Amino acid sequence: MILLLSAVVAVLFGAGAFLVLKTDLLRVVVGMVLISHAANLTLMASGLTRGKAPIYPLPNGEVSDPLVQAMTLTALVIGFGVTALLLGIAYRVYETHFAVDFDRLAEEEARREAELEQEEVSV
Amino acid sequence: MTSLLTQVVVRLLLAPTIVIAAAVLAKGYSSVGDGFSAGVIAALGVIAVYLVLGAEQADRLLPVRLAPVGAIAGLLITLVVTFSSVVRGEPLLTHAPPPGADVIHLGTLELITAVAFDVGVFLLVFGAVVGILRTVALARSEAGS
Amino acid sequence: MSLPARVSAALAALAFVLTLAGWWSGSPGIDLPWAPSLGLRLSFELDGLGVLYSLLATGIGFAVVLYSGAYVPLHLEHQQRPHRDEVRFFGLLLLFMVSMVGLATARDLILLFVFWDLTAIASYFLIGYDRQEAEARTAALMALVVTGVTAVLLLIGTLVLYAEYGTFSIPELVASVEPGGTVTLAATLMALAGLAKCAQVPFHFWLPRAMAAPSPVSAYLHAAAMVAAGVFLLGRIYPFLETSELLLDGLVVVGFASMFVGGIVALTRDRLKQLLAYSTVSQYGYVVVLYGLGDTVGVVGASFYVIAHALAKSALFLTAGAVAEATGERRLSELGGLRRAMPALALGSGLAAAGLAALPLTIGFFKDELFFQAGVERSPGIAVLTILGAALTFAYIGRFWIGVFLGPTRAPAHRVSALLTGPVVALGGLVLVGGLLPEPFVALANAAAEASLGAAASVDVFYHLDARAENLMALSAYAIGAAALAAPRVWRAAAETCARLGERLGPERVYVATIRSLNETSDRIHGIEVRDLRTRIAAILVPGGLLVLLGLLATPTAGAYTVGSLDRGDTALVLVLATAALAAIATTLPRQHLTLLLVAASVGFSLAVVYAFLGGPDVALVAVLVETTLTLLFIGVFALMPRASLRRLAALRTPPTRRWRDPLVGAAAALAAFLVVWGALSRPSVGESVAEEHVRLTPDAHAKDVVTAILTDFRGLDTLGEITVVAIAFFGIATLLRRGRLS
Amino acid sequence: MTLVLPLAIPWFAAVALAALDGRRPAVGWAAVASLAAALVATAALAIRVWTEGPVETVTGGWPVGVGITLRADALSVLFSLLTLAVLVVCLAHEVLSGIESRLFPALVAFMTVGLTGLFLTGDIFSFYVFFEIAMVSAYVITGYGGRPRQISAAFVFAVVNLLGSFVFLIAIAATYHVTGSLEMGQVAERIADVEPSTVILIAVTVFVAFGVKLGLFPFHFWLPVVYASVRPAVAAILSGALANIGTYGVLRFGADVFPRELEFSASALVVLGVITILYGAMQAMSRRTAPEVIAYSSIGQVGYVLIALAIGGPIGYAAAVLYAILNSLNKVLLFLASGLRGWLVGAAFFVGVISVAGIPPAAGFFGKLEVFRAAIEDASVTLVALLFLGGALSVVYLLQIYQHVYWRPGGVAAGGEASPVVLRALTFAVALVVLALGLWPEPLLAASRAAAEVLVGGPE
Repeated sequence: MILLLSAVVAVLFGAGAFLVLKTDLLRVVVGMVLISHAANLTLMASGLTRGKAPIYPLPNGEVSDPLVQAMTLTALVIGFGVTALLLGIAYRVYETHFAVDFDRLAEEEARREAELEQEEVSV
Repeated sequence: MTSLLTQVVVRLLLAPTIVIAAAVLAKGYSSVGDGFSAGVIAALGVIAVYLVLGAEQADRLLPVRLAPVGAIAGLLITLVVTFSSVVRGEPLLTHAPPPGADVIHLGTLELITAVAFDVGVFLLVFGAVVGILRTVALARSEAGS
Repeated sequence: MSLPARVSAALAALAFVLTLAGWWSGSPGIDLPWAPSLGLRLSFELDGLGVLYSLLATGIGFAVVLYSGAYVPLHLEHQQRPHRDEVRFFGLLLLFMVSMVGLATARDLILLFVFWDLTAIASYFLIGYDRQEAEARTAALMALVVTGVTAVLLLIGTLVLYAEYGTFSIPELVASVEPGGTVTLAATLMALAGLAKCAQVPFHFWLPRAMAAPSPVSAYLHAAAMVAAGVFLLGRIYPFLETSELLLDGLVVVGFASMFVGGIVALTRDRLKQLLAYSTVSQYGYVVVLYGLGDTVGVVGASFYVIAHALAKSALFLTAGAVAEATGERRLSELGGLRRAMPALALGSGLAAAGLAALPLTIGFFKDELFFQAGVERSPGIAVLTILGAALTFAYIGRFWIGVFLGPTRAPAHRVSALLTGPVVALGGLVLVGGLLPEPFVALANAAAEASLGAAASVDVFYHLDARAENLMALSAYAIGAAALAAPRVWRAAAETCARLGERLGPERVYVATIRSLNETSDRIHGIEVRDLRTRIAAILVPGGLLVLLGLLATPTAGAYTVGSLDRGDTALVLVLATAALAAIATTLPRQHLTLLLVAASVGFSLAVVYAFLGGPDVALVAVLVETTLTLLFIGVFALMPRASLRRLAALRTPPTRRWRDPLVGAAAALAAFLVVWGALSRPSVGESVAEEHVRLTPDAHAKDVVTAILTDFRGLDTLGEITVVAIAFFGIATLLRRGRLS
Repeated sequence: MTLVLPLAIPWFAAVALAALDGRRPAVGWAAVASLAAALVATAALAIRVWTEGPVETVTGGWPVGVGITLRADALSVLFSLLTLAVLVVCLAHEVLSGIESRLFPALVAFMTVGLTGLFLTGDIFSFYVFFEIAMVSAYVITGYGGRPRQISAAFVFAVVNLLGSFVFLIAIAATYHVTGSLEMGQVAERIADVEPSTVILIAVTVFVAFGVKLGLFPFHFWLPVVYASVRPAVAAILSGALANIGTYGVLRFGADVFPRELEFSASALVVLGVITILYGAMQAMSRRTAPEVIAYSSIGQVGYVLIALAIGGPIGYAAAVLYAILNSLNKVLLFLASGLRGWLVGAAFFVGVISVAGIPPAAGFFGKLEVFRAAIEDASVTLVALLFLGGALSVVYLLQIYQHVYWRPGGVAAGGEASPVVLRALTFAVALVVLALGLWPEPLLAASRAAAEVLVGGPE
């Protein structure tokens, strides 16, 4: 189970990383969602005990680690907030550049720098 | 666009959604769910109305303009609960009543400050989620005009 | 004179008088705690060395301020600059003066360093006073880079001593240093800083450039401030220097090298201030040689030399400035015969030149006498070198004065303010006084040497009318110098070649080439960064992964990983996990955004099921809700963008260069994540989880669901933080999309 | 009470400000006042910590580990004080130059909550939560000017830092798994018993997360675009306040939680630090605008902190703390000055220049002094030589840009209308503070020494 959970975390992280490398900003956002899934799953998997839900009256046998659940919940919500914000920024990028791809942004950046470097550094 | 049936169903569904949300909120302390889930469930109900009826109608039908107020009020309530214990000279986030003391029950609802805390969470999440989606919707109509 | 000039003059005069008074009354100095954590003290004392340099800084400073009172308004007028710029000039000059006095009297090495750099800053602004001129900017930068960077060596030397002896206090260090590697290292570093500041070879190149400064600044800089600070430092750290013979010999070598380089180049310069600047390089070469030769004579000689040089050199620079103001000419080849138009100036600067050339009846005679004496005491070879050096001085300074004041008149001079000639005459007069009544000056030099040597020094100077070695050496120096003056054709070509060679291969070339290549390299690597890195997230993933790998390689991993157990009850969980993994892989495939979104959502929903299986119904519920809301939000944003844009975006092809790179980087990131997560999960906890406490205490929190109890009570602060994040996200989206309107 | 106030004041203020229109000067000043109140509260806390030792409380009065521990020690109060002071100045600067967005003051207040919280928390997960509060506010603040370049900068900034955050989250999960606790003290105690091979991977992960935040080479590339394209006050906030997360993080986690791993990887850190210094300097060398030079310079400056941290011990830690603090002050001064025109602005900028270059009498000198002292005590000749080289390069590039902007006829600062006097006065006041701390460094030296004592586990 340990190996399997780690492998799934790795797949989530890898797929997310792959998407984050794309030039399409919307894909990048989806990639970030996957990476946040990887982190959340790691949190859940890092529980020290596994078992039934920890709700009183306590069931017989082991209960699952409530602390990692609480942390995962918090992380989920935070992940929700930042993803929403990231989407908002991505949309603003579209609004201001009429483009949502990194390559275009990189070109603009390079052009700007080239303009600046026309000037000699004289002191 | 959307059929009359969907419009009616959406309106009808809103009430039970809110009830479910309230139940999740109230029972959070003894079973699955908490203020956050309740807030999102309630927000989803509102969003459904939005999706079906469109922003303008929904604005007319529901008091969603108040979403930001709800969000701010929710955060404020939670903050007050968190820090009020400090004024009493206890560490922050010390809930009342203290461990071991009796809890006043109002039906199944327990009157403890933790519940107030959760109500704050609920209000904030509800307000913020509705607010976010509404901002996106309004940005669209503003961009269109 | 304008108000700032008057105020500055008054302050300089006051400071001069106070220094004298302090010296006579034997003022006890100041000693206050400054930064006890580092053992730093604000500790000042007017010892001999301090008195000497303070008197120079304030006395020469006074003359320079008076002169500037007339010079600066003219200068500003030429440059069509507003009169208020005068305030800055005098302010900086005063700062310069204060930092010199501070430097001279500081008893704590850090304090000394602070003033050391302050003199550099003051001179930076003064050299760059005419900042609209490229030459001044380059010169200022060069001066600060050379002296500022080498100053760090002084700091390092100081810290090396501190590491060994645990104090920054100069008297304490002097009392406790013992000859050895540490002290030699520290002293070498400090001496390098000093040599750079007093423009010794190979750091000398900044000084002639610094002539871009207005003339009074040059006068001050050379005679009493910045450059003098360099030799002051040698005097101050002499107790450390003398622990190593080798180091002292090094000083002798550097000193002679500077003496000859400076002297030869000075012979070839046409611009007055350039000639004088190289002369300064050469003159401080004498001082460095004297410190290197050491012993009482050497050290007293060094201090005496500084006085004599300060008086003469400041007068000569002020002369150059006055000549330029009167005639508009700055070149020797364009000048001549000014003795007729400016007799007072000719007299004053004649005395100063005579002093530098060490003619009898001037203070300069004694400076050379001590120099010769120290040389003779060392070895015949050194003695010969001293004669040659003195002869060079005689020649170039003679060339200067004769060229300006004798011969036919080339450039007509108009009248200049008495303030431009007065200080020159006064300083020239002092050169003469020193030649007739050397006692007070020698007393000052003795006192200064006492501070350096840590023992009483009582060198005396008289005119000896006999054939002792010093007198003969002086005579031969005059003779060689006069011969050189009389027959310039003999040496001109050789000297020019030397100077040109220096320009071609010298350290200035190295400096300029270094700066240029630094800037070019910078442009080049910046181009790479902008083109290939700026927006590339891979630039984080790859090094991050590499670091993880490095961490893995650095530690033994045997037995660090366990597979874990699987039992029959886990089948369903395994299936859902597999679904999540497959769905995650599938997200890399679709072109259409909507498809992508749905596949991504299915990852989220499968994970929600996973959470439920792992015993977390609360988490599962929230995961489902979050996933739903996010999906709706994504759809909302997609709806905001025109179809055409989305379609174009979907049609974007990964460039072939990246077709292999992206999956590889993704795989590397996955591998790194895998290693970290598997590594951690394989380890059982070393302690009992605090979660057991949570379970136990939940009834105390009046709750039944432990997770909710943690969220609202035990770790309620996290929840408060979490909803704050959600609120900020809302406010943020409102800020971005609707300029902050919330409703 | 003293411990809670610095957190409660900005939190309530942020919520209240969210309801108001921040473009109105009165609201802006109210925000400044509330942050100033938080600063006063933090100062009170700091005095108590310095005189009586660390202050600690657990939420809900639960046992340590069950509730969240809030702890103020000499390290955390120093960083809180600095950060709050920076935020007050930057917000005042922005209020004076006219806030463009309704929610800007609220967002700055939220960022304050996040920063104060993460300095004062003694719990690694709570650290993450506060860290996110600060970062999320920062993403919005970055894009707040609304110019295209700022928006794309905000996006890159957000993506890169989120990546860092998630990596950090994974590290927290791993830490909890191997120690069973989230409370820093317990974690530090227990982690000593965990196999080094596991902990090193966790430590590396944490380091990567903070490296991204710090803009350490090779995680730096997002930083120059962001710093150089946002408004000056925003750049000052990001580099002077937010970047403290990175330095505080590596100090707290490196020296406090993972001391064994820190020692183990010291030489790797020194190498990274040196590369960072040289790379930052080489990039800064020929940049033509002041913000770009400062941005690259701030990449390089972090290298010094890293090296001092790697050297460790009381001297190394004190140097790291001191350098981090001075660096943040310098960057605030330089960024604020870079956006202004007119008389005295050049002087203020120059003070920043010499402070970064470590030239007295600016305060930065003592940072350089301490770093050199640490390196010399470490008896590493190569390191001293490299630090010397880095310092020399910084002198060149800083003066080049100073002259390029302020001296050259036709330089950016030569023309144009002068900025409002109040803005210049505020910036000049910051410059005076930098000078004053250079002339009287004792408070800073003592505070950084006390902070270092916390890290070496000195008198608690």
